[in-house]
Amino acid sequence: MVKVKFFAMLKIKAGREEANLAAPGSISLEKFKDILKKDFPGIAEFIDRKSVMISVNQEFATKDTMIKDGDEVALLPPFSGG
Amino acid sequence: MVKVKFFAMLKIKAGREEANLAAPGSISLEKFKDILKKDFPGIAEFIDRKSVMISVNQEFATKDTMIKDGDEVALLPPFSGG
Amino acid sequence: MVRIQKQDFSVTEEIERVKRASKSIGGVVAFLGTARDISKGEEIVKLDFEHYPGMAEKKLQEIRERALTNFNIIEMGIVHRIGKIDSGDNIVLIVTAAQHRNDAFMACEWAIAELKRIAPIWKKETTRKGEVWVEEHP
Amino acid sequence: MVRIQKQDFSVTEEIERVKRASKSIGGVVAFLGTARDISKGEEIVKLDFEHYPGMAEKKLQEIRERALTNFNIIEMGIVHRIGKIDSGDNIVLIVTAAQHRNDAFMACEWAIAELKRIAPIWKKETTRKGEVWVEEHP
Repeated sequence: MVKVKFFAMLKIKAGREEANLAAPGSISLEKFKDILKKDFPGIAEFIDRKSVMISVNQEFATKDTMIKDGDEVALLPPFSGG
Repeated sequence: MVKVKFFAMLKIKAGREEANLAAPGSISLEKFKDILKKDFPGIAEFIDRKSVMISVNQEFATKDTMIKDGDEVALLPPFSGG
Repeated sequence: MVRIQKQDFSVTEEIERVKRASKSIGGVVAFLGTARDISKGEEIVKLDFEHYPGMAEKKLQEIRERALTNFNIIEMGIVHRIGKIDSGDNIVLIVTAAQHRNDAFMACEWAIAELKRIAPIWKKETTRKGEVWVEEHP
Repeated sequence: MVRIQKQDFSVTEEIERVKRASKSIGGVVAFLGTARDISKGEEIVKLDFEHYPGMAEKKLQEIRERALTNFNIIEMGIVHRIGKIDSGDNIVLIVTAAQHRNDAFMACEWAIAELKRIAPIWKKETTRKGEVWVEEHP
């Protein structure tokens, strides 16, 4: 299972803080986004936004990042700390 | 009389904090410096230094500043506050 | 030297903590972010900050380490508050200490900009019109 | 908002004093100058600061007024200590407050440079070799 975390505005839009998704082996970030969009249609448009970042195991993911069983993925809307 | 104040290193070199000098009417800064150098030969070389500033009534003097009876003149060695 | 916490902090104490690093410190620069009462013309009733526990602390630590590597500073401390914050209250503090002031100024300015860029922390503003998650650093 | 005094000051209290000027303050920058233990390779036993009473306060006030005119800041406070100061202790504090941090940083950097340039304040360093009036800003 892959743990998915939602923060701030996306937590409200998704209606939840966390979800556990089955990941078929090791998959690309793009493929994982497709699964997310299907499972959470309410936030599909946000997942595609450039301003929404994705972290894998608490590091910013790039398009080369692979996601596998046991990973922690988070959807990060634009930051507004400081 | 013109009150002359000495600070920091110049206070040590002059051996005093203050002096009262008779000023003949209204005189230029240059003329006043000449009087000072004569009255305080121990600090004559400092009075000519560009790094030593002179204030008249607590404002920086320029070569156009005139000094007259009742003024407060100070010899200011390079600042080192902050 | 890097913390995220609900409770307020004392600027004096945070500066003392940083100063303890060395007696060669001659210049300390502190940036303190505070809650303004107005945002885009709307009166702010309160702010709420949320963070990604673990990752946010890690990113602040990363900012401190990169600052110590890239600037001629002796120490850096960062504290960011989360939870409810009233108008006028402290939000974030960055303290940099160096032998010479220019290095402390440069590192402090860089660090607060970098914090806004990479730290997973979010601000919710409550005005009379309702609540909104701020998106000022897209 | 501008003081010269023998006793130490509290950074927190000075920042609070400046923050009281307005609830629109979003960024506060503080520069704190502290007494280093080493100067040009010599261990410093103590520092002694002397000022020109009246003129020094006037020049600090002038710096504050020019900063309020020339930078987009809301308030500025300056405190400079005089008399004996031990290694590690506070010497000077400049606090600037603005709606936005960049203005606060710029005004603070300018103010400490200007203070060193125009405020009639002198530092005497005591090392094991003796006492010397410092001439670092000729």
